[in-house]
Amino acid sequence: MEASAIPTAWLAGLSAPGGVLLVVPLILPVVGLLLGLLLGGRRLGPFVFVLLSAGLAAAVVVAAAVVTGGEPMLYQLGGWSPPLGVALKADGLSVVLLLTSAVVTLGVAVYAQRDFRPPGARETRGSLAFWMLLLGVWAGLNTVALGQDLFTLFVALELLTFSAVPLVSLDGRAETLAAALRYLLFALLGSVLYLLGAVLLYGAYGTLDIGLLAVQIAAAHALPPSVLAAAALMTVGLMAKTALVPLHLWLPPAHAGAPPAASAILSALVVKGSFFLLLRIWFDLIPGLLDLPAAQALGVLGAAAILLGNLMALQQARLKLLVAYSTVAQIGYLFLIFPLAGTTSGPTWALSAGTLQVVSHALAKGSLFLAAGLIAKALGHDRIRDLAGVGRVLPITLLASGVAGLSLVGIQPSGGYLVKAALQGAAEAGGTWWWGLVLDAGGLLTAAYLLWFIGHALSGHGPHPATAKAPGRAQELVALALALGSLLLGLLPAQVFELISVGRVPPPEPIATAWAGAFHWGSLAAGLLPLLVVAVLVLAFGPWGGRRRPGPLGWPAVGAAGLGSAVGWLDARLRCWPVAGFSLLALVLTLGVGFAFGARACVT
Amino acid sequence: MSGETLFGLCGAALVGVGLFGVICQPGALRKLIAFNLLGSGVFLLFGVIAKRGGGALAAAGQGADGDPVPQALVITGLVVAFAATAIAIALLRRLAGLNDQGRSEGEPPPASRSRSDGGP
Amino acid sequence: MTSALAVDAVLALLIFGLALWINAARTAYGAALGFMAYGLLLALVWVRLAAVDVALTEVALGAGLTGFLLLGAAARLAPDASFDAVGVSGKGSRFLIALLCAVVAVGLAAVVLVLPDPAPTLAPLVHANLARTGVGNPVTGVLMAHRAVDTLLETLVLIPALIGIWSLSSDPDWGGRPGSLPDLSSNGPLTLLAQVLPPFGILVAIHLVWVGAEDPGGKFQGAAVLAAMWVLVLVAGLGRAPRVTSQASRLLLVLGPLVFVGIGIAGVWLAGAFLAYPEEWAKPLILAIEAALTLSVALVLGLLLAGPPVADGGGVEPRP
Amino acid sequence: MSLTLDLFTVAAVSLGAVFFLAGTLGLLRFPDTLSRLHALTKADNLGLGLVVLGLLPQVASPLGWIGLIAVWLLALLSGATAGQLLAGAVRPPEWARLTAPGPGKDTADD
Repeated sequence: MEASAIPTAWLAGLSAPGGVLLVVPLILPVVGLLLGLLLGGRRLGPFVFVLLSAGLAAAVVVAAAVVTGGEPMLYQLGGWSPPLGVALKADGLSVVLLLTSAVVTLGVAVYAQRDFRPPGARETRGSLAFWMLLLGVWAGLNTVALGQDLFTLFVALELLTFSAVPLVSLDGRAETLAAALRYLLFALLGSVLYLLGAVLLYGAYGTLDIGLLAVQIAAAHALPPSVLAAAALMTVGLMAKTALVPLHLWLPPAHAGAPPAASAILSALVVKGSFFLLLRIWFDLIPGLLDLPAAQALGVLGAAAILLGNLMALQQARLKLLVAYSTVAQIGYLFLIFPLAGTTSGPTWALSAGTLQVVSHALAKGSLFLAAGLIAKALGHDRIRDLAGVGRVLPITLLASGVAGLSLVGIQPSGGYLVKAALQGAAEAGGTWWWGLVLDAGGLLTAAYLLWFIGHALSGHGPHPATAKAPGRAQELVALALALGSLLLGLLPAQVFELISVGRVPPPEPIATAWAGAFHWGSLAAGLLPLLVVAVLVLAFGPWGGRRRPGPLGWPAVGAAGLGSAVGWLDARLRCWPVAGFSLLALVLTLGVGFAFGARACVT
Repeated sequence: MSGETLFGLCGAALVGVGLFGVICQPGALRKLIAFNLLGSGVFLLFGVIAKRGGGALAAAGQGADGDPVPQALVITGLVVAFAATAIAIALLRRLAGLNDQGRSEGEPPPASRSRSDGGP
Repeated sequence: MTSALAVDAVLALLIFGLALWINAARTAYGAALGFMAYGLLLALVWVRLAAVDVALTEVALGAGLTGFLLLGAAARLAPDASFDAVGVSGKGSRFLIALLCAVVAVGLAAVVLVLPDPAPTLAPLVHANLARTGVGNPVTGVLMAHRAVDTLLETLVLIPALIGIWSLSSDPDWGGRPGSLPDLSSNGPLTLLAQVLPPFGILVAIHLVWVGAEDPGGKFQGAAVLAAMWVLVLVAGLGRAPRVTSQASRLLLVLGPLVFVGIGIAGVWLAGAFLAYPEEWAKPLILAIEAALTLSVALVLGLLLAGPPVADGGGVEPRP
Repeated sequence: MSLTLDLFTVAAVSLGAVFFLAGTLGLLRFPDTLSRLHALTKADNLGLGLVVLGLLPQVASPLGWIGLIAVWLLALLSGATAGQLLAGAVRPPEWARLTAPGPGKDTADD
C-alpha cells in the first residue's frame, strides 16, 4: 500500500475542496482560444493538437483524483461560496464527459491536420475558422461538464452553439448555410426556454447553484408549480437542442452538410452537451421527476426516435444523411433511461447505462462520420448505390466503419452491447417488456442499413473507381482507432463502471458485478445469428436505399415500400418549421400538465 | 397588484408573442426579431424577480433597490443575445447574397428554397 | 402611489401593443424600426424596475446595435428572402399555434403571480460581501468578482461568434476588410456628425466605465458606446475596418480576455483561488480588467457589426 | 422661492408637452415625408428644449445641468442629421437640378 499512498496523498492535496485541479480543463481551451487567434491559421493545427493532449492528460488526472478520492471534487471560483459565487464540481458523470470529449476531439484534431492545414505560407479561411471553432466547442463541453451553476451552464451552452453553427456552414454552400441558420434559430429557441426555466427556479429559491437548489427542492414535500413549470421548460428546451424526435428538424441537413471532421464533432459531442444538462436536471436537481408518469413520455419519444431514425436511415440515398439519421436514432436510446430509472434497479443503474451510451455512441459515430468523409473525398460523391469497389480502394476506412457499425448495432464486446444488456435487464426487472422490444427492433434496423451500406461498398460489380484519391494514412487510422475504442469498451475492467456512481447513491446491485459476466463468447454467436438473418430479410424485401422497384418477393415488398413512403412523409412533415414549433409548444404543455398531475398524485 | 407584478405579466405576454412570432413568422429575419422579443420577455421576468427581491434591503436604506445578481445576469444575457443576432444576421445576408448571385447568373435558385425544405 | 401604478400600466400596455404591432407589421423594415422603439421603451421599464445598469445595456445593445443590425439586414434583403419559403399559410394552423402560445403565456403569468412576492434574494449577501471586492456598485461587484467566471465566459463567447461571422466569406476574400457596412461617405451631414459626435462619445464611454465602479455604468455599456462611435466613423467613410488578418486588431481583440485570465490565474497564488483578487488590490485590478475589456469588447462588437470580409475592392459582391 | 421654481417647471414642461403633441399631430396629419420631417424635427426639438429647461431647477448639482443640456444638444445634432439623411433619400431627382421648382411630387411614395 506504501507505493500507492504517495500519489493518492498528492491527488488528495489537489482534489481537496481548494484543489485547483478542476480549473485546468477550463483554462486550457480558454487560453487556447485567445493565443490561437494570435497564432493564426498556419501554426494553429499543431498548437491545438498539443493543447488537446494536455487537456486529455488533465482529464485523466481529474478522473484519477475523483476515483481515488471516492467523492466528487468541488472548487469555489474566486473563493466565493455558492449561492453568491459559482462552484465547479467533478463527479463521476462530469469526468466521463471530460474524458470522452478530450479523446474524440483529439482524434478529430489528428484527422483534421491534413484537411485544414493551409497549403501556402498564408493563413486561409478554413484553417483559422475550423481550429478556433473546435477550441470553442471543447471549451463549451468542459464548462458543461464541470459547471454547477445553471446560468454558467447557459453561457456554456451558448458557447457550444455559437461554435457549432459556423462549423455546419464551413464550406459556404447555400444548402449548408440554410441548414446552419435553421440549426441556430432552433437551438436559440431551446436555450431561451432553458433560461426561462432557470429564471423561474431563481424566482422560487433565490439561487442558481444545482447543489443548493436540490437540497431545497428535496426539502419541499410537494414540488411547487414554479419548479414544475421550470422543469417542463428546461426539459423541452434541452430536448430541442439534443434533436430528439419530433424536434429533430435541424439535425440531418446540418450534420450531413458539415465537413467530415466537423460533422464528427457535431454528432459525437455537441449533441451530447445539452443531453448532459438534461441528466443533471433529472438526476441531480429534481430527482423526484423520475417517479412521475411524465418520465414515460420521454421514453416514448426515445422509442419513436429509434424507430423513425432507423427507418429513415434505411431510405437515404446519400451516406452522410444515412449516418445523420442514425444519430437521430441513437439519441433515442439515450432517452430510454428515463422510464427505466424508476424501476427497481434504481436511477444510478440507468444513469450508468445512459452515460455508457454517450461514450460508446460518441466513439462509434465519430469514427463513422470520419470514414464517410474519407469515402466521399476519395470518390467525389457519397451516393450509396455507386459505392461499388470502395472496399478495394479504402480497406482500412471500410474496416473502421464496419467495426463502428458493430458497436452501433450492439454486438459483443462493444459498449453498445453493454448498454442494451443493461437496459434489457432494467426493463425485465421493472416488468416493462415493451422497452426491450424497441431495443431489439432498433438493433435489427441498425444492422439492416449498415449491411446495406457495407454490402454496396464491398460489391465488386460496377465501375472501378479509377480516380480515387488515396486519403492520408493517419486519417484512416484515427477512424479505426475510434471504432476499436467503441468496440472494446466492454472489455474494460468492471471497476471503471463504478466511476459513474461516484457522488451518487450506489445501485442495489453494484454495476461492476452485474456487467462483469455480461460478455462471454458463447452467447456471441447466439446474439449474432438472428440479427444477420432478419437484417438480410429486411434488405431483400424493402426498396430501401432509393431502389425504384420493390424487392422481387411480391406483397411483402409492396408493404415495405408503403411503410417506407409513409415514414418518409411523416418525417418530412415533422421536419418543417411550423410543425416542429407546434410540437415544441405541445411538448411544453403536455410535460407541464403531466408533471402537475403526477406531483399532485404522489402527494395525496 | 404592484408595478412589478404588472411588468411580470407583461413579460409573460411578451414570451407568448415572441414564441408565436418565432414559429409563425415567414422569413428568418422576422423570426429573429420575434426571438429578440422572446429574449427580452425572459429578461423582463428576471428583472421583476430582482425588483421583488430588493425591496427589503432598500427599505432598510442599506443597498440599492433590487437584487444585483439577476441584474448582472441579464446584462450578460443581453450581450449573448446580441452575439446570437449578429451571427444569424450574417448567415442570413450571406444566404441572400448567394441566392441573388444564383438568380442573377440565370441558374434556377437552389431547389431547397422554392419548395418546403424537407428534402436533403 | 396610484400615479406610479398608472405610469407602469401605460408602459406595460404600450410595450405589449408594440410587440404585437412588430409581429403584425407588413414589412421586415417596419418590424425592425418598431423593434428599435421597443428597445427604448423597454429601457424605461428597466429604469422603473430600479435596474439602471440593465437599462443602459438595453438601450446601447438591445435597441442600438441590434436595431442597427436588423435595419441593415431588412434594407438589404428582398421582402420574401427567407430560408424556408413555407410560412404558416393555413389560417387554422396559425390560430392553433397562437392558442398554444397564449396558453403558455397564461401559464407563465400564473406562475409569476404564484412566485413569492418578497422574492428570496441574494441582495443582503451581495451587500455584505461588497466591501471585500473594493467596488461600490453591487452589479459591477457581482459581474467582476462574485460571478467573474460568467463575465469571462461571456467575453469569450464573442470570439467564436466573430470567427463564425468571418468564416462566412469566400476563400479568395480572406485577408480583405469587413464589407457589410453601408458606405455613406458621400453624405455631407453624416460626415459632419461623424466628426463632431465621436469625441463626445469616447468621453461618455470612458465616463461610463470609470463611474461603473461606484454607480450604474460599466464596461459593456461603455464598449457598446465606443463600438457605435467607431461604426459611425466607418459608415461615414472617415476610417476603414482593419483587415481580417491584421495582427494588431487581433492583439487588441484578445488583450482584454487575456488580462482577465492572467489576473485570474495569478489569483490562485495571490488570493488563494482562480479569479480571486487580493483584498487590498481588488479595486485597481478590477478597473484594469474593465479598461482592457472595454477596448476588446468594443472592437469585437464593432467587428460583429462590420460582418464578414469582402475582396479588397470594398463594394465588390462576394464571389461564391 | 422653490414654489416659483416648481411653478416654472410645471409650466415649461407642460408647454414642452404641447409641442410634442403638435409634432406628433404633424407626423400623423401631414401628406408627405418632407413635411412630416419638418414637423418632427422642429416641434420635438423645441419640446425637448422646453422640458429640459423646465427640469433644470429640479436638478441640484451643476453636473446634472450639464448632463441635461448635453442630452438636448445630442438630440438636436442627431435629429438634424437624421432629417438630412431621410430628406436626401426621399428628395425627388428633379429637385437636384433646381430647374423645376415645386413641392415634392412623390406624395405616394412612403
